Amino acid sequence: MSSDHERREILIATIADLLDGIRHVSVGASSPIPAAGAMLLRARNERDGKPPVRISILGSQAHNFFTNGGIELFDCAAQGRVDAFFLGGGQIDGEGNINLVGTGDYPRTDVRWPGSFGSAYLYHLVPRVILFREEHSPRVFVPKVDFVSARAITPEVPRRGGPYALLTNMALFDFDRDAGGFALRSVHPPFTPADIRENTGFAYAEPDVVRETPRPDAATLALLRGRVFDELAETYPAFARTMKRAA
Amino acid sequence: MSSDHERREILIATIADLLDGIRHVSVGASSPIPAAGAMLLRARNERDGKPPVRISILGSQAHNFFTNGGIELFDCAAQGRVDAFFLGGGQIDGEGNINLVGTGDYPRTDVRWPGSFGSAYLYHLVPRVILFREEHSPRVFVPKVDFVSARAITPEVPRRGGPYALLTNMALFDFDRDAGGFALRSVHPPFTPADIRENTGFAYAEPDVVRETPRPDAATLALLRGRVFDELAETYPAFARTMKRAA
Amino acid sequence: MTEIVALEALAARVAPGQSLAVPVDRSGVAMAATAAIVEAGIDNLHLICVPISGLQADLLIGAGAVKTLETSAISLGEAGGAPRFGAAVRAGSVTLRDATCPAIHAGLLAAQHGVPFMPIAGIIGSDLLEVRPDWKVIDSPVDEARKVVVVPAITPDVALFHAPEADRAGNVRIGRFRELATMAYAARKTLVTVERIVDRNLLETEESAAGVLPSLYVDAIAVAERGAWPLALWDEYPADEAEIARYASMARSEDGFRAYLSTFLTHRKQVA
Amino acid sequence: MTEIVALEALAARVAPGQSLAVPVDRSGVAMAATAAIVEAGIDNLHLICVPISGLQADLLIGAGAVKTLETSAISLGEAGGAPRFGAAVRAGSVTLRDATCPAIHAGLLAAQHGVPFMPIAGIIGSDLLEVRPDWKVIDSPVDEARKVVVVPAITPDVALFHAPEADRAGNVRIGRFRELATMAYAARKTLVTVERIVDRNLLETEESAAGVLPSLYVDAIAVAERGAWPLALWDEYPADEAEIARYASMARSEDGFRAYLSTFLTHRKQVA
Repeated sequence: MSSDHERREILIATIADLLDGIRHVSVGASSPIPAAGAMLLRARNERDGKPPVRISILGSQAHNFFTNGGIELFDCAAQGRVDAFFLGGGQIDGEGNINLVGTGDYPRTDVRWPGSFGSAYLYHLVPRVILFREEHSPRVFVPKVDFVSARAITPEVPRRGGPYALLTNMALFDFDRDAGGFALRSVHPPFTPADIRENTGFAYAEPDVVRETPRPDAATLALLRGRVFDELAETYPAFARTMKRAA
Repeated sequence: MSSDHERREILIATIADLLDGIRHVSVGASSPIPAAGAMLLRARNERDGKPPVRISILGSQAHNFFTNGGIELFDCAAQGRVDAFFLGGGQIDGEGNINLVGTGDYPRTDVRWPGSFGSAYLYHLVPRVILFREEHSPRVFVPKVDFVSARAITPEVPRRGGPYALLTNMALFDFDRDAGGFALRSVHPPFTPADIRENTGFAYAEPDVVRETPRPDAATLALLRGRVFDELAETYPAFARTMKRAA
Repeated sequence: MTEIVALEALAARVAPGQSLAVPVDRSGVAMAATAAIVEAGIDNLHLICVPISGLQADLLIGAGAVKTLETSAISLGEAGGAPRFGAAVRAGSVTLRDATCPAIHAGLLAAQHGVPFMPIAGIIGSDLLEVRPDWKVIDSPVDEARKVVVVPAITPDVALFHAPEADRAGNVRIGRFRELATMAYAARKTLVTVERIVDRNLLETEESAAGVLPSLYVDAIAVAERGAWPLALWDEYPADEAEIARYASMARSEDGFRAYLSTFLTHRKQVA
Repeated sequence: MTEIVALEALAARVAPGQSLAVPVDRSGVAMAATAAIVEAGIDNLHLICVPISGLQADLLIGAGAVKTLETSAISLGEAGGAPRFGAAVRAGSVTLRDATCPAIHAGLLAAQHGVPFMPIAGIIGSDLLEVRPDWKVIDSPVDEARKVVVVPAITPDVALFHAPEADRAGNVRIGRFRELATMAYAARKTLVTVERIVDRNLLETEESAAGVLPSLYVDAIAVAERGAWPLALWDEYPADEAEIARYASMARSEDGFRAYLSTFLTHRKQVA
């Protein structure tokens, strides 16, 4: 990968592909790359005459069509009206569990992260939860998280939600809900499957031939560098400016 | 009682007295006499420098300070923010139970009334529920209601709400929550305790000497016939006009 | 996304046998759409009154469109009892699900929050618990042992109401009548009639947005001028008390009701 | 009725040891009142973040005012982790009640509706259930057997937030930030700071009323211009990102925090 902005463009385009087919995606605060991915899908659908895409961005006044306060996103997800959401994790394990609380023994954790936010809830209710964590290291991708903020698989209760894919700076994984684990789908250039193995602390399925994550095509790049970054600038001015300048 | 409007003035003044000390009274729709009683208390408190009284009238836009839809009155009552409310009843029995559903066997009742409205809930939660039913007859005041829309006494659960008094065209009763029944407090002139006994289908306590319900004094009448009926006209124009004309 | 359709097309989105949630008279009742529903012969409805109803329910009952009636009360208010409701109860032609106002709100809230039930204060001791076996009394699972009533979620197939205005994106102004939002959150489908479609974006300012149901929850909108008539529409027009009284009087008999209904349907068609 | 008081008098209505509910940064945080609370030495607070917090919580924690912290997260957003929160966790000086956002909303809703608990979707499988023994998993009492989490009611002693304006009667404009209303419904006492008091009645029109918390729920109001600073106040001013970054940097050490706090308290006094 020749530069930071190219890497980001691949991530954004990959997110747009992962979201294909959804009607409503909600994006957490401070998430410019997921937001850009969602906006790219919306722009592409509009261009191609496909069904419209709704995007809600938490904490944004411009991209907020909620009128019932902080609970509305959660209610909306429980009603089945949110098709996709993004979650990160200080730790993510091979079973798809995420830890947003800290490492070591609770409550006096060695490292304390902000907290679980809505993860314990939304993971059950949003069909396509995209795990997005740029840092790809054994520190993040661990065999077993120290604290389960949100569990991926709970056979004891019916649920429509859960992890759909894991996207990092190095690779894209699918999550297989039946197998209860990740499968490597593609590796972003210039990384190799060996790089992924080396930097992933949990076991995952790996196909015989691992594809390269496709770079966005020219039409997608034009859309991204034009309309999408302009729209993004409303909510993430600094990020959009940097991306436009680099392009 | 020399006239219909004098009878109503006694009822209104009696309601104002029953409400004395409350901070917030809620009045159901189509209840001009309870509304007038609440407005009289508010005007009197203002005149006397006593604590202010809030009045909410269901279905009124002018006397509505709720902004959270139809549930707010009920939530408000559950929070302990409604001190008084009025309920009627197609039947009311000696234990203070009320029936707003119908007579005979449910569901194919012989006579069907509108339904229980919020009674089953509010009776538990509003400390001073004033039972107000103008018709005083054995048909209304029965030994045992055919359907309990709302029960007055439920030792199996803690509750702050319940009946406080019963006001009719003929008399005023107190409700004794420990004894679980009514006690005659006063009789509106020209009725006698014997009239009450004859027209009440349930047993109640009767003191040796039954007082006459006091007529409103001159100052109260002045307040009522002036400011209160003017305020009332906003919500109940026809009723207020009739009362003003008769005064 | 919200579709803007003709009134008849909106009514056609209600299927026979579905559950239909409608608001209390003062909150914005879609009377024109009700006429269109009757006209289309949609029947076997499970009518859910949020939390009570009047003319609309009585009309649907009289027209034979209602199989099940879930409500805390049916009354014509100042105009007295609801005659077709009374007749249907006597005839046993409608299955009753008697309720109490906050229990209907609680059931809708359960659906809004995506949970199977909602606890509710009060009610204990009421015979409603006898006639509503779907309501349960449980021991509170938290704090000291204490009996609490729980009611199951109410998820209407369709929510239907009338409002002053919607914008082109399908956002609907509901003002303080937040039970309309609750109905829409809870329902599988929401149909709204409005006095007019406006060009401005109702979500534009924080002040205007506060009283808006977002288009996310609105499946279809139809314009129906004076669409709540003869009932009131807040901020727009008062109830036509004379007309409601006329209904109350005529609907006392089956024949009188038929005559009223026929005129009512004709009137609506002339307006449209 | 709502009293209009000075900022210090408002802060004095919070007693040591009480539970204090505060909103998320974007909803209107009463930072000026927070300074007054620290100044007054009010401590041992049970801070309830609705549903998360940032600078306000970190400042109160750093000042030693917080005994128990109930929150779904503490973060300074773009400015990074909350340093005094981190230090307090390491030192074990604050009792943690980790939550997840909708569970805090659900607890407040239980208090709003006057019920001891509220069911909530999801959560099952989360270790939060291990560290929150007050949350229970029950079998749904309605429909088919199914595990459901229930959370107890949250009834804060005090709810505290900052809003653009209130009228003389004590009605407060909250726009779409309805969690502020939920906090007030649930709390025993509600204290609000505002940018200004306006002469008009905020309940006057259906449109303006929709975004208003009625004075019934508001115990006291104090004027505090730029009262959310350095946080944003919707419709009024953006966050002072440079100031928040300065805090994030200084608060990394105990000494740096003390220096920041001292300047912050002095600044607030100069504004007042």
